[in-house]
Amino acid sequence: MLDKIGIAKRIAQEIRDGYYINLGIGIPTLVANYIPDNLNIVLQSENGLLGIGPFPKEQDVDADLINAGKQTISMLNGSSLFSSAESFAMIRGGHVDLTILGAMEVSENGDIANWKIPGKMVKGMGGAMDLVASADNIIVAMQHKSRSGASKLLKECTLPITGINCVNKIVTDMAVLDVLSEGGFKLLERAPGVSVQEIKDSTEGTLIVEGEIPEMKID
Amino acid sequence: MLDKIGIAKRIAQEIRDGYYINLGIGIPTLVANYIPDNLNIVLQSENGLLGIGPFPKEQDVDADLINAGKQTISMLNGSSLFSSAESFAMIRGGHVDLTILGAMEVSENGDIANWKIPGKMVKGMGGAMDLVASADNIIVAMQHKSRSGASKLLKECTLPITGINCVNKIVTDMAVLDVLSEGGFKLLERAPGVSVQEIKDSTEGTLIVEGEIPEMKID
Amino acid sequence: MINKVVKNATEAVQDIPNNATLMLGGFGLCGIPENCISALVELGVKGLTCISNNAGVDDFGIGLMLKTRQVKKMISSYVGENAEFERQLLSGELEVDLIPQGSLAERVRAGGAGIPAFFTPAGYGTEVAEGKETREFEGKMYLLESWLRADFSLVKAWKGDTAGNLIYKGTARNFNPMMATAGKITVAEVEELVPAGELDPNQIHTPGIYVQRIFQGEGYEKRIEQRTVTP
Amino acid sequence: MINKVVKNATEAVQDIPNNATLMLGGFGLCGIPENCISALVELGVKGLTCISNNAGVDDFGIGLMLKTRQVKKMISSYVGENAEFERQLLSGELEVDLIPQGSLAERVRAGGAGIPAFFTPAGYGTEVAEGKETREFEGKMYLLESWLRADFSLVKAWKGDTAGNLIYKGTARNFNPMMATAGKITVAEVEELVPAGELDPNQIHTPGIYVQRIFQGEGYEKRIEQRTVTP
Repeated sequence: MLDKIGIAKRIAQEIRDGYYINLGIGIPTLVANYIPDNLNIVLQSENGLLGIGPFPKEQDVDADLINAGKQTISMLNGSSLFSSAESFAMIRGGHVDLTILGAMEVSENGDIANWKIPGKMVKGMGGAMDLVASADNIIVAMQHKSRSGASKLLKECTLPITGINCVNKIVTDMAVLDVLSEGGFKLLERAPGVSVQEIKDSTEGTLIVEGEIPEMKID
Repeated sequence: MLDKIGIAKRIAQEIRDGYYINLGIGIPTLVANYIPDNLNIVLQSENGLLGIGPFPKEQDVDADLINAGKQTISMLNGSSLFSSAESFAMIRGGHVDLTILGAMEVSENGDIANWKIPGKMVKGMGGAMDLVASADNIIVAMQHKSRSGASKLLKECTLPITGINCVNKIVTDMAVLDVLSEGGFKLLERAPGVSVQEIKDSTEGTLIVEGEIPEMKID
Repeated sequence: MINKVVKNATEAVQDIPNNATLMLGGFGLCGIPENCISALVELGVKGLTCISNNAGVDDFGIGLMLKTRQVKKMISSYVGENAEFERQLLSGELEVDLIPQGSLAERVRAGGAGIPAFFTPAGYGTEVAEGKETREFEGKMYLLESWLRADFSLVKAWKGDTAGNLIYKGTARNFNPMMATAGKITVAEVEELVPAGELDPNQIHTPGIYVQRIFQGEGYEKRIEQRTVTP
Repeated sequence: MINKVVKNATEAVQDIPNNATLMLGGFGLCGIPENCISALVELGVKGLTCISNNAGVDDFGIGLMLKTRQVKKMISSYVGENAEFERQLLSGELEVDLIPQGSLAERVRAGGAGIPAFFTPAGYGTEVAEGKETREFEGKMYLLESWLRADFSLVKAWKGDTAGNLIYKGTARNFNPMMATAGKITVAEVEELVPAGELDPNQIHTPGIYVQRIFQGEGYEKRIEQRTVTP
């Protein structure tokens, strides 16, 4: 089983040179720490920045420079600032190469639910609906099962959905899976020490297992 | 009868303090020369400038600074530059207070034709269709009659139209007229030396004459 | 150039009536019109509809106007940082209309740009699409969203000039430029107000045509929600 | 940051195939991609569809590509400065699609921004509206216009950096920023190319994400169509 850092490290392996990437809040944000140094990538913040840098030194903190999680940040050489309309034009127009976000549920046809739990206070979808409806390449970082042990990889989402037919790949604490365009979760890799049977038992949606399933390689 | 400068001078009287104004090519451009100095107005150029200044001195000519007529220009203090999309967002969004343009024909319901003559080479509408469809306050500068003596203020336009129900006021070499929302040209003023009868004879569309029609006052 | 300078926030917002629709710039507490919000609280207008990406926190930003029960309705994308908001929403005192952030930004831009409606993929297949026209373009589904406009837009910029031109700083730009275009009256508060001619025309973010009133604000707190640093 | 620098125009446009759809920035001869146009003439690709506000003059700008019969179709708002254009149009060698200038600008922006269609009032009641869906919003009539996108966009900026960020100068900005967003491959030629980090992030007109290739152009003529001066 992977911890959050393990999930982030595994997702980092999906990143290719030259990518522009939008990272959601939570595990996705951690991915930034594990991107190989030899790759030139640019992180997009939907509140209006390309080129997110590390958290600033205490003396450099600027209230006018935050990320979409409202954290103070820095900028890298080559950064650019723009309005929210321009930012979502960029997202909607398909200019961001990879979107990594968290989810409460994903269905076997790629629907995602990550914004609302009935009965709980609604906080709003923020930019999530725009991101999932627009991106061509979406990786979801999530736990395979809820705390009560229920699968979060489902035939159909039970929670209000954020977008349909949009998730391409899922990295959980147990496995890496592709979401096939014809439907179904195709098992690609197992987390260290996790068996295919355990993954089967933890996946409510259709799981497709073909041949030997290798164990993930995480440094 | 007014000459072109007379028409421009009369239109200048329609300008109010604080107006943002788009001036078309031809007589409208001349209007800028006769705006009273005590009025603060800003001229918009649809190729991306607010705050058109006079033609530059020879040594200040900059190929990167032109107006929509492709003439070299200067900028005034407080000018701003922007893209064509922003420029027409400004126009379409109704932020320009007054649009002054030329016309080949105007109909009594406010349709305007000024972009195309069948049988002649089509040059394109440029920004004219956006301007006439968007502006709330459109003044047309034109000759009352064609060279052959035919009225250009018509019941219906004969040329392909640029926009419908959009002209508010017309200043010609013979008269100032409002275009009524219910239809018809309401005569407001006569050019010096021109009689109401001459205007009637030169107007094919419905001319509405109520009471005494004063003569224009032009300096 | 037209001089648009007013004395302060009080003068700038004094004619905002009860039940007005306002747009307020900012993302979280970054780039919010602090002075105008204070003046609105002082003015005490009620029944406001506020279009703003967020709703402030309990004791700052739009949260201050929620505390005084001046807000009837919020139109936002994310309102999760505010306990008083939650209380009023659950008690039915407050209406809320949640809109995907990109659709919110684009609807406001459309309002300023004279575009009454446009198609976007955001929210297709979700409850956001309920009751909305949908259409396929090149094999993908979209829904029709309409423009948003306001009686007054309250924006915050870094620098401004007497002609109303604005320059924002950092990510404090966010929703301010679009909102500046979509208000019948747009009020801009700036950290530094300079005479027309001192800002480079090539570097203006919001052309003065969109701004009807401008003043130099004072006492900016610029609160930080998540102070994160590298040791 | 990603380094997007190519050597020159020849390298930048070498893979543009016959029958490609291109966008070319500029208004008149102001802000046109001079180096890329020369390289296209040299390359000799044919059957091009060119989306550009104007079509150049007889011996400059897109006029050079018309002379060599490389253009199959022009999509423009105004093409009146070009005798060779007129000749080819009348002889049926050239197709032309005339679009109101604001609709052209907005359709290109929509292409870059993932908006397949939007309503605009421009052209309602005219031949431009023929065959297009119309609709009333708040008592005014609008027509539905669709996005425009291109295989390659060729834009010209004043300054650029190795990450593809662009800054334009004066009214040479015009159509360049939107076109930069609407090309599958966007090539930017700049008068001055600097290392990433030298341009102020707050003053970038076109963020680098939109630009795939960039080079420092040479020998800019910057022809003036109407040299008007105050004596």
